[in-house]
Amino acid sequence: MELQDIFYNKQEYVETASGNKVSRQTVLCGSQNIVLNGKVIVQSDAIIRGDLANVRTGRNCIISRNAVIRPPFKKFSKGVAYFPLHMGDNVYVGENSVVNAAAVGSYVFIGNNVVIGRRCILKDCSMIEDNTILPPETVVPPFTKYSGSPGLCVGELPECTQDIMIEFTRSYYQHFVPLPQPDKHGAK
Amino acid sequence: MNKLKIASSAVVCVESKLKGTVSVGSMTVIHPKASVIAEAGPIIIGENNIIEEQVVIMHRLKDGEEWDESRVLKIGSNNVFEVGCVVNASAIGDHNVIEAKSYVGEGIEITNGCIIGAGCQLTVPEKLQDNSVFSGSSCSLSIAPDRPPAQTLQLEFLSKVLPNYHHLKKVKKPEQVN
Amino acid sequence: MAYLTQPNYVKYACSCGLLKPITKMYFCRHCLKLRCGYCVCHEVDSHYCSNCLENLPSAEARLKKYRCANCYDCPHCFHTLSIRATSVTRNSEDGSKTASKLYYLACFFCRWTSRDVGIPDQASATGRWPERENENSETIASLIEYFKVLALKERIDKEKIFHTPRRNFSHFSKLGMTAALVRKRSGLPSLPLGRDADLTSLPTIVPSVASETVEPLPAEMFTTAPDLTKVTTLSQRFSQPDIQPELTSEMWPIHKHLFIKRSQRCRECEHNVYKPEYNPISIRFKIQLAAFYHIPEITLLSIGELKAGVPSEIVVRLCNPTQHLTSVDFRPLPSAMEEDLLWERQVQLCEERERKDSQRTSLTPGSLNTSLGSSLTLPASLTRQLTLYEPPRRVRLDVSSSVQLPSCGIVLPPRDDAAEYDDSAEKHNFQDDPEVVVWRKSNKAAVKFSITPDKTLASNEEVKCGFVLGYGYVNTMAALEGHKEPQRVELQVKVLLSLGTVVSDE
Amino acid sequence: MPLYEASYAEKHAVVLDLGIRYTKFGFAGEDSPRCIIPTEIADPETRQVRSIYSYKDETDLYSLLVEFIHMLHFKHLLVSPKDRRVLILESLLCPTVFRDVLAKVLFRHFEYTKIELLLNLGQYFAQDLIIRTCFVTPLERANKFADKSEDITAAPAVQYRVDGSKTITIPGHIRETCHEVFFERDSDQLSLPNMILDAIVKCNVDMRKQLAENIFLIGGSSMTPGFKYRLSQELNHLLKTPYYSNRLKINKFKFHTSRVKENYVGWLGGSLIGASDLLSVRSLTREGYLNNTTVPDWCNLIYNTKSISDSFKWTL
Repeated sequence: MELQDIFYNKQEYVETASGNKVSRQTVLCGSQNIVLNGKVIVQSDAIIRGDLANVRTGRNCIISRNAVIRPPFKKFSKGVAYFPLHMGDNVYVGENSVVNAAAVGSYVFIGNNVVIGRRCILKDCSMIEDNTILPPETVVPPFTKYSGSPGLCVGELPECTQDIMIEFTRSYYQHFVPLPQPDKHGAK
Repeated sequence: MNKLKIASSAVVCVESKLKGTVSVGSMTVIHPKASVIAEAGPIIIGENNIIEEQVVIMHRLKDGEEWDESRVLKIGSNNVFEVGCVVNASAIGDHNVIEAKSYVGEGIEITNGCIIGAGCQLTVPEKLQDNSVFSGSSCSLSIAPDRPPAQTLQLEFLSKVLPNYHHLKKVKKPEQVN
Repeated sequence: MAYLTQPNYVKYACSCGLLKPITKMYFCRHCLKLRCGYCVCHEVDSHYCSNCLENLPSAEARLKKYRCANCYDCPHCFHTLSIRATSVTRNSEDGSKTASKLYYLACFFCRWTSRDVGIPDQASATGRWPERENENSETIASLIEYFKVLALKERIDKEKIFHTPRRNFSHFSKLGMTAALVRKRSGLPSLPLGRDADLTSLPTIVPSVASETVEPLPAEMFTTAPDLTKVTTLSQRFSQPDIQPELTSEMWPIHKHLFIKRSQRCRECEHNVYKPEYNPISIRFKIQLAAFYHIPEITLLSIGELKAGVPSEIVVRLCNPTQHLTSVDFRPLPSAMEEDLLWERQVQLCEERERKDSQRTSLTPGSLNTSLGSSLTLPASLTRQLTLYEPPRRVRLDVSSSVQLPSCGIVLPPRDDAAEYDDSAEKHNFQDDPEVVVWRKSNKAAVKFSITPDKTLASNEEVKCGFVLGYGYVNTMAALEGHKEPQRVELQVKVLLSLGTVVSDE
Repeated sequence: MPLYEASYAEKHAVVLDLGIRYTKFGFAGEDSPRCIIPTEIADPETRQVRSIYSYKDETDLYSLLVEFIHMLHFKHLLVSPKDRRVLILESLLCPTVFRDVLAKVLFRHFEYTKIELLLNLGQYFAQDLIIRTCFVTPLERANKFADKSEDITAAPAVQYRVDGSKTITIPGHIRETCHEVFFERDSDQLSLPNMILDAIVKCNVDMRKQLAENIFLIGGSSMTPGFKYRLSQELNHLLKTPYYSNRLKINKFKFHTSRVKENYVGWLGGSLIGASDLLSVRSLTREGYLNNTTVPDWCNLIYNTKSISDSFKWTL
C-alpha cells in the first residue's frame, strides 16, 4: 500500500535550502555539530545530541517523533570520549527510538520504540524491528533483520532492500506535505 | 510549595523539567528534556547522578493523598538514569543503572548496585536484592558479584562540556517558584 | 518500505504456484520465468562471523565447526560478549611495580562475565580462551571405529549374498592409503580400511555395565527450594548440546555461530538467479535477478469503500523497472477449471522430465536392491545424480470480487534514474484514456479500475481481486547468446490484490 | 583425478532427530549434535510459531517441514543440503503420512541423495527400552523443579518470575507431582513402568532376565532429577503385584548410566551409524524413491523381509 500524505503544520517546520525539514519542537543540541545532508526530515520532539559529539546524517533520512540520536561514549583509562555518530543515506528511525550507535549504514530501517545500545554498528541494508533492544556493541550485518531483547538475528531481508528503502524514504519525503491552509486556498 | 535546590557543582540544563520540591546534589548532571516530578513529597537527588534526556522520575500522588513534606523520595548517589526510562520507585539507593526505556513501577524499592536492563518493565512491588540485574524480554534476574562501576569520568566530561552548549539552571539559595 | 513492515497487499503467482510479494521473487532470465525463495535451490556461498564480519573459507569454517574462533556469545542471554580490560599492578621480583592489562569477557546486556565461572583473565585481548573438551569424545571415537568395522563386515556378508566376490571392487582399497589421505584432507570422516582389513580384531570397547542401585535424590531436594538465579534454563542448556550445564556456574562462553551468504540457483536451468559478493559487508551482487528489477511492479494507491455487491474504484500504480519501454495489459483470471487443467499439465510436464532424466542416467529403473548394489560399487558422487523435481502447486487465487479491467494496454516508458532529479515536468505523448490512466510520472502510471465485492461477503470478510498482467519483456540475454537483436517477449503473471475487509452497511 | 574430486564432492552426512518437542541435528560421526532446538517454525503465511507436529494436512506439513529444514540448514548447520546423505531417527509411532511427506521434502525439495531411516537406536549401546514417546507439556521449567520421590512432605515452593509483571509461585506439590503422568495407572494400565514390564512379558523367556538387567533410559524427560530412582521403585513395586509376579520371574532391575546427556543419546546412535558405511548399504536412494515413492516401514511386511531381519539379529 502506498504511503498516504502526512501533513505537518507549516509554522512548525523550517525548510532549509538543501530541503531538510526540521520541526521547531526538536532539541538539536550543539547544532553547529549537526550535519543533515539534504532532504532529511526531523519530526517534533526528536532530540539530536550534537553537543556530545558530531552527528552527521546522509540524504533522505527520516527521524521520527520523540527519537533520540545520541553519540555513544567509551571509557578509556584516562577519561571518556564521545564518538561522532554517522548515519548513511535513506535511513528511517521510528518513533520513540533511541540511537546510541557508532555507525548506521545506508538503507537502514529502525522501527518504533527501539533501543540501539552504545557503539552498535548497523551495516547497510539492515532492519531493526519494533521494540527491539540492541545491547551495546552489537554488529548488525547487511541484509539481516534483528528483533527481540537482546536483539538477535531473526531473518533476512530481500535482495532489493536498497531500492525498497530508497523508494520508501523518497516517497515519505514527497508525502510529507504542509497542511493545506484553508484561509488561502480553501478550494484545494 | 515548590522549592528548587541545586548544588553549585551540579549541571542542570534549562530544557529539563523539575517540578515540586526537588533538591539536586553536587556533581549530578541532568540532561535536557529530563523530568523530575515531585507530586507527593520532595525528591532529594544525591551526588554524582546522571539523568539523561526523556527520563521521567516521578514521586506520584496516589488517589486521596496530599502533598506531604515528610514523604521524601530519596535518590542516593552514583546512579545513572539512561534515556527514556520511567521511574516511579519508592526509594533508590546508590550505584544503580536504570537503562534506556526501562520502567520501574510504584512500590518498588531499588537498593544498591542494581541494573534494570534496557526495556525491562518491572511492576511487582518488592524490595530488590542488592546487585540485582534484570535483563531481556522476560526480565530474567541474576545477581551480579559486584556493583556496576561509577561513572566518574563521564560526569567530569559532561560537567565540562554541557555548560558550553546549554543554559543551566542555577540556584544560589532555595528559590521560590510560583 | 511497505514491503518490509506492511502485510503484502499485492502478490504475484510464482511459477511454482505459490503467491509471493514481488520483493521475494526472482526472474530467471534464461527460463523467462518467475522464481521464488521456495522453488530455487539455495546454496551456501560463504561463511562469515556476524560480529567481526570476517570471511572464513569454507574448509576452515568446517574445521571450526562453523563457529568464529575469536568471537563469543554469552551463555546466559546469547548476546555477543565484549572484551574488557582491567589494569593490574604487579610487583615484579626487583620490587618495582609494573602495570599490565588483563582481559576478560563480559556481556553488556545481562552483565555475565567470564570471571563469574572462574575463567582466568587473559594477558592478551585476542588471547585464546580456554576451551572445554567433551570428555566423551574419545569413547565415542572408539565406538565409531567399532561400528565401522561392524558395518564393513555386514557389507561384505551382503556382497556374498548378492554378488560373486569381485577383486578390487572398491576404489578405496585400490588406492589404499592415498584415498584415506584424501578423505582426511578434505575433512571427511575416514572410511573403513577396505575389505582387506583384519576383521577378526574388532577394536575393543568397554561395554556399559548396568547397575542395580539407583541413587535416590539428595535429601535437600525436599527441604530447600532451588535458587532460580543459579539454575540454567532449557535454552541455555541446549545452546551447548555437548555439555548442557545445569548450573549457571558451569556455563562457558559459546563460540559465535557463523552466518552465511547464500546464492540461489534456478532448478530448471541451473543458472544463478542470485549470487552475493564474497565480502560480508558488501551490499552488491555478482548476479542479482530479483523480480523487482525485471517485471512491472504494482502498488495499491487507493481503495474506495468496500461494500458487498456495490462497485468500488481502486487505483494501482504500475512501475516499469527495466531500461526498456514496455506495455502492459490486463486480462481476467482463468476459471477454476482452466486453472486445474493448467496445473495438471504442469505436473505432467514435470513427471515427463523426471522420466527422461532417469532414462538418461545410466541406471536402469529397477528394484531397490539394484540401486543398493550400484551404490555399493560407486561412491554416490561419482555418478551424475538423477534429479527429482518438485511438482508445482495449484495456484490458489481465491478471489472474492469481480473486476472490470481496463480494456486498453498501457505503455510504460523505461526507467530513467536522472528523471528523479529533473524537476521539469516531462511530457509524454501517450494517448491515454483518461478513464483508465489517472496520472503518469516518468516510468510510472496510475491506473484505475472498478471492482465489485461478491454479494455473499459478510462484513469483515476480506475482499480479494485478481487478474492476469500481461507485459512485454526485452530479453537481453538472447543478445548475449548470439542473437543479434534483443528478443522481445510477451509474458504473463497472475496477480492477487488484498483490498481489505467489507464495511458493514450501518 | 576423478577419485580425488569425488571425495571432495562427497559431503558429510547429516543426522536428524525430529523429536516431538526438540529436534537434534548435526553431522554423522560427531560426538554431540550441532543444535538442539524446539521443533517449531514460524508459519510463512501468518508468522505464528507452530510446532511441526501441529500440521493440518499434507500440504501444510510439507510447507512446515520445508521451512524448518531450510532453517536447520542455513541457520544452524550452514551447509547446503543438495546431494547430501541424511539419516533420520524416527519414533516407532511415527505416522505414515509424516514419513512420506518428510521423504518427499528431503528428496524433492532439498535434493538429498540418500535417506536412511533408523529405528530404535539404543540397541547397539545396550538394551532396548526407549523412552522417547512421552513428553510432559508442563511449564518448561517444571523439568527442573519436579522430583520423583514418594516422600509425602512437599518440597518448598519456588517463586518463578514471568516478565517483570508477574511472579508465579509454584507450590511444592506441583513441583513433585507434575511428572506423575508417567506413573499414573489409567484404565488401560498404561503407565510407563507397566509398559516396560509388559514389553518384557512379551519377550522370550530366555531374554527377560537380560532385558530387565539392561534398562537404558534415553530422552529428555528421563533427565529429570529422581526419574530413574522413581522408575526403579515403581518397577519393583509392580513386580510384586500378582499380575506380574505370576508372569515374570525377575527379581531385579539394572539400569545403565549414560555417558552423555540422555536427551541426545538417540541422536548419537544415529551419528555412529552415519559415520560407518552402513549408510550406503541400508539407505533409500533417490532412484529407489523414484521407483517406489514410498518409504520402507518396519511394520510394512514388504520391507520387513528375512534378509534384513537377519542382519539385524546378527548385529545384536
